[in-house]
Amino acid sequence: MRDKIVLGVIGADCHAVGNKILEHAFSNAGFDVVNIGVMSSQEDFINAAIETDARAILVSSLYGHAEIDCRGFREKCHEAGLRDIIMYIGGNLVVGRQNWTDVEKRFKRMGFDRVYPPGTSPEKAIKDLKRDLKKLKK
Amino acid sequence: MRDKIVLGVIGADCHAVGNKILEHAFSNAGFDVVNIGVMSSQEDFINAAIETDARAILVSSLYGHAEIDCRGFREKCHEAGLRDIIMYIGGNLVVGRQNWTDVEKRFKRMGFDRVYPPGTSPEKAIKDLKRDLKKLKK
Amino acid sequence: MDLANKKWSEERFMKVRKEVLSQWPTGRDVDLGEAVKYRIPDRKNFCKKLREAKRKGITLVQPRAGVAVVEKHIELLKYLQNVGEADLLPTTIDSYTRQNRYKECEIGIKESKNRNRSMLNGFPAINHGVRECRRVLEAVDLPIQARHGTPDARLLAEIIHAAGWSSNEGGGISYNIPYAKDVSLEKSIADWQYCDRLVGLYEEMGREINREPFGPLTGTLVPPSISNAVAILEGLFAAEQGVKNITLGYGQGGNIVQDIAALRALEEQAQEYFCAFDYRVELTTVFHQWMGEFPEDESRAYAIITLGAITAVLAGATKVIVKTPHEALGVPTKEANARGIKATKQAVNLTYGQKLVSKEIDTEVEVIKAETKCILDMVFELGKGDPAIGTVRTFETGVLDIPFAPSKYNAGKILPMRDNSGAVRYFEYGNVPISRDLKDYNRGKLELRSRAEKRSLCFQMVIDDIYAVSKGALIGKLK
Amino acid sequence: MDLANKKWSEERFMKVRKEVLSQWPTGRDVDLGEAVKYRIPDRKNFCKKLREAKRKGITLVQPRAGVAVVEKHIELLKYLQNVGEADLLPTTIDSYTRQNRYKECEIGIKESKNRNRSMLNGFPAINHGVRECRRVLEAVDLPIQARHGTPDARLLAEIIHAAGWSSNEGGGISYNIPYAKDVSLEKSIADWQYCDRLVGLYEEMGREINREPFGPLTGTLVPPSISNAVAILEGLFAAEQGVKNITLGYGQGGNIVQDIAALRALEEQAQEYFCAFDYRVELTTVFHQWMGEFPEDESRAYAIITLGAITAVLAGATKVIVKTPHEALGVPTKEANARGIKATKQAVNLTYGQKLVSKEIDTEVEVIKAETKCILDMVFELGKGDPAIGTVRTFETGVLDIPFAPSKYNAGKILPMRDNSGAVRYFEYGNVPISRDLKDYNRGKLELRSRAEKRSLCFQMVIDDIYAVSKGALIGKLK
Ligand code: B12
Ligand code: B12
Repeated sequence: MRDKIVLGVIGADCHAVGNKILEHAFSNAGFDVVNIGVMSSQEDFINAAIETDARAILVSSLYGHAEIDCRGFREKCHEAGLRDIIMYIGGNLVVGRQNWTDVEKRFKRMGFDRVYPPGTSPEKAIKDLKRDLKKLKK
Repeated sequence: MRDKIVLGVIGADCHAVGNKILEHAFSNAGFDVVNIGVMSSQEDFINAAIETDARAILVSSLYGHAEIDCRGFREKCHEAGLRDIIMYIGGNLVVGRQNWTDVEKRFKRMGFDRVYPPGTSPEKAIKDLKRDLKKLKK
Repeated sequence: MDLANKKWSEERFMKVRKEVLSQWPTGRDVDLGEAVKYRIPDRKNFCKKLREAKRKGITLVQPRAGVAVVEKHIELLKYLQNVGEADLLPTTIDSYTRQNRYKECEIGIKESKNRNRSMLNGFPAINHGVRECRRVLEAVDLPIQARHGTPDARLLAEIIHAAGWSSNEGGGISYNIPYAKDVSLEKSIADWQYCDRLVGLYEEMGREINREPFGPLTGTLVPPSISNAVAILEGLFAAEQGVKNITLGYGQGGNIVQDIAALRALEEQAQEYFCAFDYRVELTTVFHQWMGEFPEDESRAYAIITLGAITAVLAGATKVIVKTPHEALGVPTKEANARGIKATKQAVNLTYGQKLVSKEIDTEVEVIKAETKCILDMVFELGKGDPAIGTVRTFETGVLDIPFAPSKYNAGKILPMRDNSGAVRYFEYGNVPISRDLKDYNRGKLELRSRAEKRSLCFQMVIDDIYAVSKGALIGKLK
Repeated sequence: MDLANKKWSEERFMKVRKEVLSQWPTGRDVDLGEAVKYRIPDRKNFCKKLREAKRKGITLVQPRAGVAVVEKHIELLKYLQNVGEADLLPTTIDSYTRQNRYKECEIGIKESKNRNRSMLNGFPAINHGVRECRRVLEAVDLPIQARHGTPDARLLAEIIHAAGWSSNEGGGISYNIPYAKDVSLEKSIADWQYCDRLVGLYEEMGREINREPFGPLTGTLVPPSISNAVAILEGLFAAEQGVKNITLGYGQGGNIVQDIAALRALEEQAQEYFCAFDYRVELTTVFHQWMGEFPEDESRAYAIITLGAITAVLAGATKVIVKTPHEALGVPTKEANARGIKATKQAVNLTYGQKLVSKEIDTEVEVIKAETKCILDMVFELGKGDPAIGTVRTFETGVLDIPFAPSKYNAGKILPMRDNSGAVRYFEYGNVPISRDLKDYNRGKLELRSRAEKRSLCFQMVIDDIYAVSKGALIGKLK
């Protein structure tokens, strides 16, 4: 059975190109991708994950507002009963160019399992996700 | 009477364009320019200055070897009897991009009265020279 | 449908206006009478600057820039003006404002002040209000334009124009389909009619304001005839509402011949349509440096920026919008922004006065115009002569279709692809009504690439093309 | 005059060779027999790389670089290869070596080691000798070319070729008139015949070596027909001595149309002369990014670098020589050098496959060829059919005249000037025998500028043009 994942771009963010490519790449790699598209709220992600019983949520944020948009996201997942769902985030997460280790730390502290810098290739995340899912299943 | 100055490019340096423009500019500004051209040795400068009874020596060095080429120049002038001749140098004095205050210090220590960074306009040096000559005459 | 490409009556405008100005408290401070009297010096007048540039054959240079806090924004604009030597100033509006989410802007402003760095990706003009926007204009010496991506920009337009900003970017199609997910075109076109009518009113009262539809759309492999068709439609919408000074734009594709041709085709063909409808408008053009993905390496970014600047001049653009060496990574610092402007200015001045005349360019002009006409003919047909109604219907049917756009009102069936010289061609047409012979032309060009790369045309090539520039080439070739 | 464009006899060569190899102790280590046997892998063979690039229509990217100490030089070249992604490597030789002042090189090397920074503006290959030069080649993965400016480069050629460096830049005119003050052309042409004959010998013994006359001359407003005439002459000199693989070059002027035309004219016309003399040579071309004064601002430098890269590709050059963002200030750091390469590579890859065909270019090609022919006809006339003798006589009479050159063997009477589109034209001809109709063409172009600027043509405009690029424009216009 193919693992389900929810994919989307959070907040008021309209960047659609990466999202379309990620859908294509993860589908090709054997995942069952539920793509909620751009401009999705935390609730949109959570509802889709619950409805489809997804194993992971992949959040994109390109436009720089991820810090505001993701606040309390992990907590809301918990509340909704998504206890050990894997959460990744990638894109251009903050406004401007900032020290990457700081940014990563900030988002890990928010509850993301993996945080990807600008320009990450889908292949990298696919590999990571397969590994993380395997671990989880053990 | 027009003040005589000796102009030239020191060492094995062949950069001729700036030299031609400096000649034009200083002549236009009322100086009597003795241009010994590119690839001139310390001796060439000194002989020209003695022969023409010049008030100032204007050295160009573009190619980066000025530190080696100008070693002992002021001392040689002294020995030749050119005791209070004004000495300026300008161009791309050292190899590469270096801290300008260091470079200036180094060349002042070598006995140059004024040291000019890359891209100095002839007008600036003309003003300086007129002022320095006036001081000297007093 | 209520929509029509018809100048709004004063009554309708004023009725809607009341509602608009009450959308956020700062709307109360907008006073049209006072605003018209507010004197704007010539040097801060967008229309005057553009007019002079066009007369002299100069290409003006304009950056993008905006931060959350007014003081910082003023500092930024002054830097771009004084150090960057920009010819025109922008104010990029943040993404919450674009979605009319002013409460989130409040949070963004507050946190930006607390953390002393901008938490917003632009300047929240509505939250700051007329007075503060005016303070920005008074602090600088150049005209200011609002640049954003707002489907409903009515309040924004009210505030910035009242503040004396003499240009507004956007349009009912170009600021919806690439920028929104579920705003209907009926709504966005009507809302932009409002923005245009507002400008028309100002014009009637003696204040010149420039309007600029957003040319590049998704910035990603858009075939020139698609963006030109949209630009011409938005030009018509604006003109109908009384806009007199219009700048139409195009985003660099990368093939020099096609880019020059696209901008020339746009200017000529738009003028033809304006004439046909008897609109008297002053038309200028804007060329956007590469709007797709950038490489992270700054030296490489400079090369793209410069190619864009050079092409802009060769295409005869009235202005060029500048990218920065930080593009791939995030909103640029003011220093990086100034560096982009400087490289652009140097390139513009190096190529000033240079012209390229070539049969290849002429051919591309003809092709682009013919393709554009295929699309526009269908717009008028489906709209029964009304381009606004036609626009809605063509998007519904996928006759107009913008590649990679997020809107659910966009069919998303067409696929573009680069040919072997990097020109953007149609690979899949969806329902875009390109004629047989033009399809053959497109196909022929793509076949050359297929043969050169020894692979048959496929979706992977489209993906390769999307990544290509950021990976260091124009065309996503197999190595 | 002893000089003639005639292949040297083995006897003459060997006699001179003995003397050459004794000019400096490292000369003793040169062993032709051993050198020919020394195996150079294909990837380090200049000729092979150029051949492949020409076949594929690719423009290769080559930097300039050289420092005093071997270890540092290796580090530098590896950096340009690995980080910069250069396609071909250089070794720029220092100015003392260029003047055969090897003792001063010794001082420079010693002090460079002591101070841990290069006191020399290049790599003193002769002082380092064959073994060390070979160590450099073995440390890298690309071909190495010596780039210098040496009127008498005989010992240098012996050492670098023995070390396996498969290309040498220079020529009897181009490495004398712009680079020296009082070296006669008789001597420098003869000395370069030696260098060429050495390459011819290697070719005969089965080792391919590329030769590249230095196209840009003084790098300052050189009319294309002057540099093309010199390039063709040096090509003929080289071919006569048995050189088989020749790269002719041209330095960017800044006007895109003229630059494309100049390189095309050069390649076509050189080929015509080679055919006329029945020389079988493999001809490639090199385009030099702007060789005149640069602005200090790095962003502006990037714009110039990129314009050069783009023009090189549009002109179809086999390789492009790269400037760096540090150009105005001093010999670049390895990082700045790599940045110049990267910008160039991005630009080259963006324009790869793009072509410009235009009547304007064709016209300029015709003009440049016709002007070049005026000059070369006179060279052959004065040389009674011998281009070497003709060269000496034409320089004596100012028929060949290189603007701003330092040599006393150069008349220095001509003055170039930019026309209103930035193309470099003749303003004063001196004795350069351009025909009446071509003079009218030049004059007509300059008159347009005169009218546009409302000033009559004058020397101040030449000065303004010299400064223009570094001040941010192509043409030294009045503001
Ligand atoms: C094209 C583009 C646009 C187009 C988008 C069209 C569309 N609807 O898609 C337009 C012109 C409309 C646009 C608008 C804006 N943009 Co924009 N845009 C870009 C640009 C140039 C390329 C984005 C792109 O398509 N890349 C190609 C795809 C394939 O790559 P990607 O999106 O990065 O996604 C890949 C990876 O990042 C990764 N990835 C992404 N998400 C995730 C998630 C996970 C879990 C993983 C593992 C991987 C991953 O995989 C993807 C596939 O390879 C970037 C700069 C750049 N990157 O060069 C700016 C950029 C993203 N935009 C930016 C901004 C600010 C905006 C605007 C706010 C306004 C503006 N300044 O112009 C508006 C946004 C309005 C809004 N409401 O969202 C900024 C963001 C700044 C920041 N974070 O500091 C950028 C970085 C430009 C900049 N330097 O200022 N933009
Ligand atoms: C054109 C040029 C050449 C031409 C010169 C033709 C000729 N014969 O004149 C050619 C191609 C032949 C050449 C050769 C070389 N060059 Co060169 N060249 C340049 C370049 C691009 C412009 C120089 C120029 O003509 N400027 C225009 C004139 C008007 O300006 P200027 O010379 O700077 O002079 C003005 C001011 O500096 C000032 N000034 C100058 N002297 C003085 C003195 C006083 C007292 C005052 C007040 C003012 C003043 O007033 C002048 C008039 O405005 C510069 C880089 C740059 N500046 O952009 C490199 C540059 C000078 N060259 C350089 C080098 C290293 C060389 C070479 C050794 C080899 C090489 N790497 O290619 C050889 C030199 C061989 C030799 N034996 O000398 C380096 C020097 C590096 C350093 N100092 O660290 C530079 C800086 C390039 C670089 N960044 O590597 N070069």
